Amino acid sequence: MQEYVIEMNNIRKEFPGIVANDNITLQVKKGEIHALLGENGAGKSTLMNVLFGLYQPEKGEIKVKGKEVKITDPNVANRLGIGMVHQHFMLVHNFTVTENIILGSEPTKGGKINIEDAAKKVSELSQRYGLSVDPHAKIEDISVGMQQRVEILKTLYRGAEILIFDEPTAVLTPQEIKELIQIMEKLVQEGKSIILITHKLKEIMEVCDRCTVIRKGKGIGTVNVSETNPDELAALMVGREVHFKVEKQQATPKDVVLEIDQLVVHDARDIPSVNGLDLNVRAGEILGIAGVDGNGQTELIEGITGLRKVKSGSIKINGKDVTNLPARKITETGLGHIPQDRHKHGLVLDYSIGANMVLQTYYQKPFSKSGILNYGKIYEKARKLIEEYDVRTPSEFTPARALSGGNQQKAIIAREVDRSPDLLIAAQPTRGLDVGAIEFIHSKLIEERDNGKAVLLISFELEEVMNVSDRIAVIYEGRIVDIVDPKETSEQELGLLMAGGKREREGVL
Amino acid sequence: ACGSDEGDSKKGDEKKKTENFKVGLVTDTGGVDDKSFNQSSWEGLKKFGKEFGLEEGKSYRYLQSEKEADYIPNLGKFADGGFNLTFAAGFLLEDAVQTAAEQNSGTNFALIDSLLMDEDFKPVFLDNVAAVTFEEHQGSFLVGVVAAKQSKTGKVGFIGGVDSPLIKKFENGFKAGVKSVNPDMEIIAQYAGDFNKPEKGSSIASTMYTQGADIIYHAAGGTGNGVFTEAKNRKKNGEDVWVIGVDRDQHEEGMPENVTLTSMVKRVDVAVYEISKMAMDGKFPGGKESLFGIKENAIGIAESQENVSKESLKLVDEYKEKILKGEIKVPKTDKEFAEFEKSL
Amino acid sequence: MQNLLKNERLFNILVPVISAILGMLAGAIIMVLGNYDPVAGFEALFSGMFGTPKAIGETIRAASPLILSGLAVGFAFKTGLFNIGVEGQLLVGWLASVWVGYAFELPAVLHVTLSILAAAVAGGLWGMIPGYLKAKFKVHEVIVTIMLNYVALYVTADLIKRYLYAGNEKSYRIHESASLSSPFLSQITEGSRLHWGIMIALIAAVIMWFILEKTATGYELKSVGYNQHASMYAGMNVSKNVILSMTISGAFAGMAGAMEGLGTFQNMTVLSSFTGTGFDGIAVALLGANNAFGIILSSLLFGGLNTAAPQMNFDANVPSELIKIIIALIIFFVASGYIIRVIAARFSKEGK
Amino acid sequence: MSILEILALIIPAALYTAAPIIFTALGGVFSERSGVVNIGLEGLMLFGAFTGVITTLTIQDSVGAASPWVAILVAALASGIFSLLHAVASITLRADQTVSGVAINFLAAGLSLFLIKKIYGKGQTDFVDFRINKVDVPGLSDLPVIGDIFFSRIPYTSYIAILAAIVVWYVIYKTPFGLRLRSVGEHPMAADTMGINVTRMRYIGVILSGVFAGIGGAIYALSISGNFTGGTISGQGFLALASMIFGKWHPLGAMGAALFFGFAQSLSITGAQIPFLKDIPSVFLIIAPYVLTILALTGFVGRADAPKAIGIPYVKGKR
Ligand SMILES: Nc1ncnc2c1ncn2[C@@H]1O[C@H](COP(=O)(O)OP(=O)(O)OP(=O)(O)O)[C@@H](O)[C@H]1O
Ligand SMILES: Nc1ncnc2c1ncn2[C@@H]1O[C@H](COP(=O)(O)OP(=O)(O)OP(=O)(O)O)[C@@H](O)[C@H]1O
Ligand SMILES: [Mg+2]
Ligand SMILES: [Mg+2]
Repeated sequence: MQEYVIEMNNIRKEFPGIVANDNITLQVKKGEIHALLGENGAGKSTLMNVLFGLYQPEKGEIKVKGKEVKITDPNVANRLGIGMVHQHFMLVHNFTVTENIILGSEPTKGGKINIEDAAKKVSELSQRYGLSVDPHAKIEDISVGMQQRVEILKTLYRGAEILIFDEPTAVLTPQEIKELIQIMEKLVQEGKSIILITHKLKEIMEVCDRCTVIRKGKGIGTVNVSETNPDELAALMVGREVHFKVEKQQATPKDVVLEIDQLVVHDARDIPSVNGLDLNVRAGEILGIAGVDGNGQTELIEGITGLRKVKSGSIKINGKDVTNLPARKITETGLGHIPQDRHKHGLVLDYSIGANMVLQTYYQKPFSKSGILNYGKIYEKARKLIEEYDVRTPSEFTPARALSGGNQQKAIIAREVDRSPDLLIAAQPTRGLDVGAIEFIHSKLIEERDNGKAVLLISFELEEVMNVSDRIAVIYEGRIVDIVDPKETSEQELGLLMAGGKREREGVL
Repeated sequence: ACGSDEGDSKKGDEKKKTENFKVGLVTDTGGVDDKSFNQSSWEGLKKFGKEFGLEEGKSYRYLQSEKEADYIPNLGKFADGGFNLTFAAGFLLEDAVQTAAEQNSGTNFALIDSLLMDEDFKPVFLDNVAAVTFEEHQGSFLVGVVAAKQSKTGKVGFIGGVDSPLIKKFENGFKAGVKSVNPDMEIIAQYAGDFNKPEKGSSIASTMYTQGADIIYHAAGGTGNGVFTEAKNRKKNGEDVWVIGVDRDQHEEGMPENVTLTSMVKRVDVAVYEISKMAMDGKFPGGKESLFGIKENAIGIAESQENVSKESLKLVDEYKEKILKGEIKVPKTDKEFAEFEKSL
Repeated sequence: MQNLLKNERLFNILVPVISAILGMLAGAIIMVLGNYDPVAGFEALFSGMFGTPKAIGETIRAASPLILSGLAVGFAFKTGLFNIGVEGQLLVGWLASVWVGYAFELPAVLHVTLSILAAAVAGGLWGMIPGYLKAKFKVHEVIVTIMLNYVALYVTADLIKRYLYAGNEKSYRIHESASLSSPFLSQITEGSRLHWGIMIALIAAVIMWFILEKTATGYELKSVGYNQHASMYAGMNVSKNVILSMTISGAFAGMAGAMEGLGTFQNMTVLSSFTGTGFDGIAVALLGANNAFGIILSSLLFGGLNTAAPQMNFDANVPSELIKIIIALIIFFVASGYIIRVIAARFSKEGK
Repeated sequence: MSILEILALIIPAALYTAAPIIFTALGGVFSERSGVVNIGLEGLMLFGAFTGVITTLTIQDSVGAASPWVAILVAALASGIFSLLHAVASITLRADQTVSGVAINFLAAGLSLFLIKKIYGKGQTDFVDFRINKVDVPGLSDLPVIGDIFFSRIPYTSYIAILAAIVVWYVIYKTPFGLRLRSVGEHPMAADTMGINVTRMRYIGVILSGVFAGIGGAIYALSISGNFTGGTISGQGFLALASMIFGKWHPLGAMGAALFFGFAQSLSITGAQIPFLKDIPSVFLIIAPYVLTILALTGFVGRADAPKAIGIPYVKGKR
């Protein structure tokens, strides 16, 4: 008789200098959705990579359906019916959906890949689980949500019975999250078991049966979700109490800092993505932009910050027209920008964390005098910011690459906020971070507001927008369709507006 | 002209002279098996060394240059090593010889294929340098005669390595020879711009053959290998085409299809041998130009003559006579050729 | 962490040194296998490298253009670009220096300076072309620089033929006032061709280090090399920096040409094949870890090996190609030496 | 000369000179598609030329006219083995791939001449007795117009090269092996999670590059130069590298680029004898292939996207 489909007993996995998993035990029942919860760097991904055969544990045993197994590589995991949807997608960007799915177990006919056959099979699978995808589309052309479906289909195609989802919702829009949850429920109904890693306690409460918590590489325990609440989970995870509701005073908005008038910005394919947008942000307020991904948020930010040419309309900061000025001119006018993609835009990963701290100011005094850098001053500044913003790093000389995502984000925030810009744009500032880090970042944004700065927050997480903003502008198809007061609006209503306003739609998370 | 044959020394003191005599050769980047003047120089040196019982590697030897910057140090190595005479193979070593000769005034050098030049490109002479040059235009004239005589299409080609005064001597001598026999002959000339691009040689040859030239004279070193390749390919396919080789008897290169009509030979070995002997006899021709031509048996047509017709050979002998007598002055430069052609 | 940094620095030095030694050892083994006398071979090799004052002088002389071409490669590398076009830039620099050295008559210091500048400008412009094409048209710099090498080879040859031809496949000589050669240096090294170019190479190395490590421009150049997107975000002009980097790299390469034109040869030959110095620069930069000081040391090593090759051939009859093999093996060892570094880094991490 | 006559000169010459470049560029495609930069094509090609010639010289007395063909196979094998050095260094030892490629070039140049001197006691080999000849393709060469242009005086190796490009295209784009090879070059970790042995695929990619470059080098030596010297391979490998990039890492693109090079080069040679091109200074014709390539890249070919993971050693579990 088998109670557990998966048993990982006393797993220990070390990396040079760090014990990522220290005697962790995880037991998953058949047909359940089992949450794995822990701070950034707690060791969740590592544990799952061990289960999937990417890493070999130093100690411990793994049992699948009661039988002890050695999972030496992903092929073995596949054969045992274990599939994994990775935190960072494992998709080849210039392959088609089908090619990505069949990779490694391609059906052939006379030595040639039988792509039609494979595509048909993919279609069937996707219909069966409600994962609609175009089998012939290229990965680089489809949305993130769609890409995730491909990841799921990859595991199903190989007949996975146990599915691991590593932070699947961090990159999804509310709609997509909802759909994903439906998919997961369907999978469980089909008799599959799911391990779900997420930082969003709400999701755990909504879909999971049980939850295993790990902290700093150690197993803390497993709880029945029905017998717990978010506060308890958070406390278990962090080891202290966590405040969810952001403490903040009533805003006292002053002069208009950012003034956008009839803005039109085209996207990479030269299609108007921001299309006649008007918006004002005042000093001393946080304006949140809510919207489904792909409604022009990226282009709006790039337009304001000078990273993309504006087709028409105007942008003023503190009354000064900055439309189509070079990025540096705009920054100097008083703009701070926490970019959406911290690895792509936010940091030079091969520079030390110290050098990254002056990415916007290296050419100014006192860091640079007649073109000569003063590294003494630069590292002095860096040390101060590291200290002040609690950036966990071995030293200011450590390459930014070596820091965890949360600490990288803190460094960016330190750099941008420290310049004391009149306008701070924060795009998805907490994506993929744990609750502790989120708490810190939110409090920083509010502090800036209280210092009389204008803050523009763009986030796909409704909860974040609702919690932090003083006003919420809803963006839809490149325009601001409504501006609402978070205190007088429900997530339900907001979701409706985000989906195009009038049309009847069920509320979102 | 110099380079006489009077070096027949008496057996008696030969032993003494040879005991301490050391002679070296610095090649250019080609090395002593380049099937060209480096090889020929080394053959001359070997002949000399063997004949007088010198020890190879000690009393006579060569040093190959890997790059331009090696020339001076290499010449210096021989001077430092107590060599009495060092040959420098090729005009590329001119500057180097000048410098080395100035630095080592106690030893002798011989520069092949060029005079020493000053800044304004006027010849200069140093007492410890012999300048060894050849009358390639004369030999080229002779193979031109053969080409004119044996061409069936009335069209012949010339392929040069790089467009330089030296190679121009080959071109103009050849053209003069052809035109002397038959002023109506058409001659196509092209330079490959490189001595080491066989594929270019092959393409140029292909173009010339296709245009109706049936004999091509090449003075293009390794690029010439491509000319042979092309000719062999064509001959295999039944076309009646020929190549005239250069510097050495290139009969071998034309095999097995046998496409070498004849070759213009330039006996650098003869010159090296002669100069070495003169130096050993204390008659080193320093401070002047030693010119080697038909008269010195250092220029001529190859010994393999199976493909050359009797009539051609006869004609060649006639012209040789005329050149020796000074009745024909073979042109070296484009200007001289233009005048020569007018005089025909 | 302090320890780690120290170890890192130690390894940066240790790996090339160990590699050089291993390379020599391998060379000895090959000599034995090839039936040559390794003792005689190495005796000749070392004496050819630094056995006599003259050998030392020649080694330093050969190192001068290598330093500059190594700097050119290293500078581009550090800013995320691969300049295979050093050879071509060197050729145009060589020609420009000779041209100015021949065509003008000026007081010595001025003339030398101007001739070197001409080389730097010519090489810089030649390097700017691939930089511009990369910045504006996103054309891969590797392929453009390969193509431009050939263009430089044929065009410089043609220009010499057309405007500077002194006969015997070479250009006119430069005036004494433009020459870097030095009777004094030659004398103290007992007749080597050592010239003042080494000073210029050393100054250039300092300049490279200074630009990259000490200036805001260097910060930008490296940043663009590492991450164009972040650089754009930080308000840097990515196109300008790519062009600038290739231009500076080309200028170093051009000065390498001046070493030959004003120093070693005092003229330029009509070349029909590459000098190889530009490609050697890649090896030099790699062995020197793209670091200005490292490049100087590796240039001395490679310069020495190259000048000593004929000596080894002369004294011990070992084919001089052995030097190429040794250099190749050293590069392999350096490259693979990173694994040693990784292992050691792990050890020290555990220890902390 | 009429246009047709000119074409009958240029096209066969282009096909003739392109064959070695095509093979070598195809080798480059294999290696770089698997994610390993291969600057070492020049050296691999050189090694192929070297083994091709010495094999022919060794066996020609007993094997006869077939010896160059046998030699090409031997060269393929030898260069394939030689390329293992690059594979071990850059895949297993995680060496910088560019560095390792440069080392390959140095090593091939030094080793081959060293061995030639050791074996033959001189710096270059004799000419081979049996070459790969230019032929008139039976039947086809008699066709009107195209017979002279496409089927006359061209060695079979040129047709084999074109055929090889098509086969390679099929293998890379239509077979499981190709899909896996490309996936390893684009996103090795994704491939790893799908159970593909990244290291093995990359070894295969690099070894195939050695095999193809070896064939290319041997074809060059046995159809064009006829012997082996220090200067036999001087830049052809880099031209192949350029062809591969020009052809956007696509087998057919690489083939097209190599043919383009061949075409431009033979145009520059033939141009000196074409009436209206005759008056152009020869240097312009000589640099034409290179300048045209740059212009082509700038103008209409557009940006080339290298395989994403190229140049990055794959380390399990590293992000
Ligand atoms: N490949 C690796 N090499 C070295 N150390 C690693 C590696 N991967 C993870 N670690 C270490 O293991 C610890 C656990 O990392 P892991 O990725 O499992 O965290 P996580 O719980 O998934 O965090 P997150 O919520 O941010 O995804 C980290 O602190 C990190 O230091
Ligand atoms: N390959 C690796 N080698 C060494 N350390 C690593 C490696 N990969 C990750 N780490 C370490 O793991 C820790 C956490 O990494 P991880 O990427 O999981 O952070 P994160 O907070 O989850 O970031 P993200 O939000 O981007 O997922 C960091 O301290 C990082 O230094
Ligand atoms: Mg993470
Ligand atoms: Mg994780």
